[in-house]
Amino acid sequence: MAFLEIKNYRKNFGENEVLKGISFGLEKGQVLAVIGSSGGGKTTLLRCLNFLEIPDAGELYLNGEKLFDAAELGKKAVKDIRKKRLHFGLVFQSFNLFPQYTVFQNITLAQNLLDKENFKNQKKELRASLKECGPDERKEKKEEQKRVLQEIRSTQKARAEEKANSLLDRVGLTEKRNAYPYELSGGQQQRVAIARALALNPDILCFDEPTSALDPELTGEVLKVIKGLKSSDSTMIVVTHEMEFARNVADLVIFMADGVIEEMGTPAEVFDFPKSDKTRAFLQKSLEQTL
Amino acid sequence: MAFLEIKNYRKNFGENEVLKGISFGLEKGQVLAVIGSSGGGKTTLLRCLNFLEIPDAGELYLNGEKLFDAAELGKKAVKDIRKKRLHFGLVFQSFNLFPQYTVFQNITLAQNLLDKENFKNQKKELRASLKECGPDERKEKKEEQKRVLQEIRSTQKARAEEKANSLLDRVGLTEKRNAYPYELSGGQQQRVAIARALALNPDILCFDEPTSALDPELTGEVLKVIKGLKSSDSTMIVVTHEMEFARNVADLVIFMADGVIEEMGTPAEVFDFPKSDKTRAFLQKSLEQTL
Amino acid sequence: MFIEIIGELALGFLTTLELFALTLVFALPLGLLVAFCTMSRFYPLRMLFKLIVWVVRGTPLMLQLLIIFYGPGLLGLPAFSNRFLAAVIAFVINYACYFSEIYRGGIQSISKGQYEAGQVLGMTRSQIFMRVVLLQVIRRVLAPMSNEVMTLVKDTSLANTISVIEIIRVATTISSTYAVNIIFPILYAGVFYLAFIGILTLLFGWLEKKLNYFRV
Amino acid sequence: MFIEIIGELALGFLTTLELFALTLVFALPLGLLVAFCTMSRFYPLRMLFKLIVWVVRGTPLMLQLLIIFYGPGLLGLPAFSNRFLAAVIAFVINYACYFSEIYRGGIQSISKGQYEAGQVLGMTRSQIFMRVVLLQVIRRVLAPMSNEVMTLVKDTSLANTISVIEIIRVATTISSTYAVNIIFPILYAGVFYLAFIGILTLLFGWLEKKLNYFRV
Amino acid sequence: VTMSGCSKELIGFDIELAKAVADKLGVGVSFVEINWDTKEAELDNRSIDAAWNGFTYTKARDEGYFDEDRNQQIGGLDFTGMYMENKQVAVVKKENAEKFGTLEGLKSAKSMVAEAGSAGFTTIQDVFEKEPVPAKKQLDIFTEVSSGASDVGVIDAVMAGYYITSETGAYHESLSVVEIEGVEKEFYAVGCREKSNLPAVFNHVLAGLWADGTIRKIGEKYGLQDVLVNGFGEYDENYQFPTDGDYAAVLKAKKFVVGYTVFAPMAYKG
Ligand SMILES: Nc1ncnc2c1ncn2[C@@H]1O[C@H](COP(=O)(O)OP(=O)(O)OP(=O)(O)O)[C@@H](O)[C@H]1O
Ligand SMILES: Nc1ncnc2c1ncn2[C@@H]1O[C@H](COP(=O)(O)OP(=O)(O)OP(=O)(O)O)[C@@H](O)[C@H]1O
Ligand SMILES: [Mg+2]
Ligand SMILES: [Mg+2]
Repeated sequence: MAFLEIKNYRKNFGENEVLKGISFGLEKGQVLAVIGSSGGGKTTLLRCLNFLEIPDAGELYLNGEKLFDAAELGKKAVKDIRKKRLHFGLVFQSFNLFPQYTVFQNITLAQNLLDKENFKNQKKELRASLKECGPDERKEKKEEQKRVLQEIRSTQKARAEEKANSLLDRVGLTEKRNAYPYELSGGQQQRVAIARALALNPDILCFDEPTSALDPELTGEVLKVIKGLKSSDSTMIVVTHEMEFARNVADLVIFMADGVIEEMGTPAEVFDFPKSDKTRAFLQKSLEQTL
Repeated sequence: MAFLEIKNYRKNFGENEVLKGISFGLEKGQVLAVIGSSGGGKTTLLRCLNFLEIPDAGELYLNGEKLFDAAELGKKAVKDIRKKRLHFGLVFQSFNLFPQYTVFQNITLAQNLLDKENFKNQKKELRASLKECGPDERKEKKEEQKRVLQEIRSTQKARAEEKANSLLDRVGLTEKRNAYPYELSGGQQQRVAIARALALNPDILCFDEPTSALDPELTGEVLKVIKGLKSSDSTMIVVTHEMEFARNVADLVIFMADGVIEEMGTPAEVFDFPKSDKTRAFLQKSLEQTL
Repeated sequence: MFIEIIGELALGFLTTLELFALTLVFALPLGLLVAFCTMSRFYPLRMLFKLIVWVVRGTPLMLQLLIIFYGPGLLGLPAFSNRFLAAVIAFVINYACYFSEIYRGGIQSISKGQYEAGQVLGMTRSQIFMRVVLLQVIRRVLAPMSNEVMTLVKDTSLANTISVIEIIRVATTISSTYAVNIIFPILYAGVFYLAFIGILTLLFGWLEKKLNYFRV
Repeated sequence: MFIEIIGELALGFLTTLELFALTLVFALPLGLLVAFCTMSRFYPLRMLFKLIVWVVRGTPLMLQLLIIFYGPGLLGLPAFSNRFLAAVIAFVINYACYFSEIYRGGIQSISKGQYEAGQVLGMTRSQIFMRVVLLQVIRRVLAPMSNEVMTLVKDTSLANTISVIEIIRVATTISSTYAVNIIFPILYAGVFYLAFIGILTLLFGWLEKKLNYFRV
Repeated sequence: VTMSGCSKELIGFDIELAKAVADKLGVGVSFVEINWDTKEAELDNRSIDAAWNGFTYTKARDEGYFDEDRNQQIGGLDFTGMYMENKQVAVVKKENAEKFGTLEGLKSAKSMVAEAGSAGFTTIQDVFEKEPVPAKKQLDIFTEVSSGASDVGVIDAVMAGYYITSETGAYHESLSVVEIEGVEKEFYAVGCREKSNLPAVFNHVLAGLWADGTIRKIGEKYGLQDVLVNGFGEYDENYQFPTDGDYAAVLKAKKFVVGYTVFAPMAYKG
């Protein structure tokens, strides 16, 4: 079984069947490019992976663990969703940065909230352990705990800061650390969005047409960053209209049309020897547009 | 003396001297392309020609007639301005169509208002002539005048309509006759703006970067229309960043920088054998951007 | 009895409606005039009208009613003999100031390009305003104007401060003449207001739809 | 005499300010709650609150004051012993409804993408609201909120309908008690309002500048 | 004690009389300034226990009216015995005293104002057959007349006596009082809720205060000794205080609440 295994994903919006049984597997460190014409269900697939939409049917295995099974979908499945989401990162077409936070704050916000949650739990546990001690012992132990907790918190903070700095470096925005999103170009904003998604160490990072809201000039810098991620062994799923990019970077290409996988294979297979007519027509058309 | 002769135009905005003595001549039927880097005063020059700004110094001769002389600028000069403006048409960078009118109404509105004004004057004259007649004669004459006036009005209307239709045909928008501006693409809107400016038969038609607000795909159709105008012997002044276009269409090219004409000549002279360093640097830079 | 009370309230509401209608009829154009004054290029005029608008918008209408009705008489000038007239004047001044701010916002939101396009086409200033700008302004101010008009409906009740017999005053008077509790006539009065507000909402909705044929 | 009058007016204005402050303190959060109810996915709740907001916004505050103060007693419920309290309640309900519409506009103007970005980053609903959305909403509602707050300052004068002795009531009583300078207490009252409105204008200007560090 | 924003103390005949009654009953009293035209609602609402402010007794106010639709009695209040004589007088600007000096003159007035729902209001309707301008408070009538908003105001003689006739009155210089021919005498009493037992209790105490001269003493203080009347009957030493109803509520609250408007010399700040 592959690192990520999707089995028979289905999703309807009312009458409209948008995903009609999608199955594929992706190995760790691989890059999957999803191409396809408008309305084919690419965005919906990514949203289902990130549980922004809940599939109507299908199963999802990650690293051998069953993460989602529509058949079992009860209260519990929905409850754990927040944790499960953390396995995936998503970079939106329209960036969706938080405008009131600086670049640095955008990157650290989520980690910070998680850290605080952990810290609170640890504190609670430690405090609970106090109950078993006698009154003399307790005071002493409390002092000690205080020291321990302070240390935990400062370690957390240092680690988050370090992480953020290294990410900023990676996307080439160290200088924009304290800028607000509105002060950045579209390409810079998208790079911050990538760093923000990476900050939680997702197992799989998803991109939904990360350059389609950008001027051609700014597209290059974002694609460069994504290429860089590949060389550092990130597992990625990229929905894109940039055929050149898909061909050069992807290990696996999926062509989606009308909610089904019309064609799947290596870039060479899909781009150079497409089996289905639909794929051929789509590739032809996108070639014409570029010229 | 050329058809249009500008002599020593100067314009200050407060401390900022934007036009520092601009002089040139343009023959009837010729196309003048104005190029130059941002802030060089190109827009200001066009606005001065259309009397949206009043130059601080300088003279303007059109067809041998002195239309404007800053030295004589008194109450009277300003008063006639509305009539003088009609010698020039201006197509704006941002189209500035009237959103509440259809394409047809946009094109005919100004002519319509002028027609009504003329009609009123004619009516007044005719009515005045009645005073000299006796009471018997008067009734008869009034009837006759009524018929005449009706005829005048309907001729006016027919002529305006015909004119508008031929213009619509010329810019290729006959089908969009009854559409509202918001229903049109940018390129279509710009073509309506051109038709609107042409409707008043200006002696000289000015364009201020007519394609800079358009997607590259839509740019072509607007440039094609302008080319078409050249072949019908319109006299035009086009401020543009499209060097290819300037080279192919213009009879005369002016390169403006910092409020002065840095270089003037045929396209071949300016583009292939620029004399000034500034021109060379500018052309070099714009060549790089295109690639 | 019920019928009687409703009848009296309806009569009171007629006054309310009259006040409403007269205020609109005069304040709508006057507001435009005030807007022009506050945008005038002539500094003293602009400042004067900005001050007036600020003072009128910064004090309660109730106070303005008292000042306008009792003020002249108390200062030895000829007094108002007609309190309804005084109410109309106070409302018109007050609402003209509010409307002027709305107009100003609408006019200033029209791009300079629209004026210039008109100028280049040889139109006169008044042609540009009437033929090009006005409808766009109307379109833009419709939403805030509709809010303000709804507020006016309810503000008319303030006229009873200077004893204009509008519907709420009728309701209170009914209660004191018959020594009955004030609450029922008041509740009925509320129904009158709601019905009228409902009609106005429909009307503005229709108008908005009418003007939606173009986009600014 | 002058000092005395100003003193009495100042005392009356204290009541005005109290009413103003209490209304804000309660109506600001309550308005948010009402906004959530009018946006609830639960149809009956949503409809109920939309109706309430419509009725409250469609009737004069004066009427609501009368109903809230005199209503319960008449219906056999324990009556209000404190008319100031009744005024506060009426104002809070009225303004919560007005505020709710402003909040609703602000919340609905925040793009879905902001929520989804939060979800994808593993935030809880409340974290998303508090850490991501709230400040953006505040930023967006600041201008309409400031208008509404200015209106509240002036609306406080309506409390004298149920005999809360606020500044205008004091002013009219003074002017009819003393025959001299009869109009002046009312004019002075206007100055109090203007001064307060001026302070609030500065305050909101400062707040707006503070929040201008980011763009939405 | 009062809701008033004024720094000065609340005084007046009615105020002191109410305080004296409270003392005798061994309870407190608080005063609330109300809009006179909402006094019925205030009573119904229990936000006041007594409308005690030169309240003119009329049969209609006592009994209410008979609603034929519902076949029942509507409205109406219960009153204590009457304690003071009054009549309605007209007030006009001093310079108009000649013009409006007679009944005919008064009838020629363009507009007449009286407090909404007051005795003066009915007087204008009955005697002059005119539709009066309804003022919110009796005191507002001075503003109405001196500003010229109304030609003639109709108010209580008692009040006119304080503000106009008296040489220290605030309107002594600017306004004049004109007697209205044919207007009948009327009397003040304290108004309470319908079916309240407070009037009986008040009557008992007031009879005692009449007997021991307290009422006279208070009256003299405000120059009202000549218009006092005893409508309370003889003091009953064996009076049995009720143990239920409003009186029980008053005992429980240890106070009763009096509604007034500013109306010198009955209730004002001095
Ligand atoms: N929330 C929704 N409710 C209803 N229909 C939806 C929803 N989201 C998507 N759809 C529909 O599902 C279909 C697939 O949409 P999707 O956005 O996944 O396509 P896509 O392949 O991403 O297209 P594009 O290249 O234009 O982004 C479309 O027909 C769309 O209208
Ligand atoms: N109304 C005005 N008031 C003050 N300064 C102005 C005004 N209009 C233009 N300027 C200034 O005049 C200079 C020339 O402006 P202009 O718009 O004519 O340049 P341009 O050559 O058209 O540039 P671009 O290529 O950017 O359109 C600029 O420095 C500009 O800031
Ligand atoms: Mg998509
Ligand atoms: Mg320019």
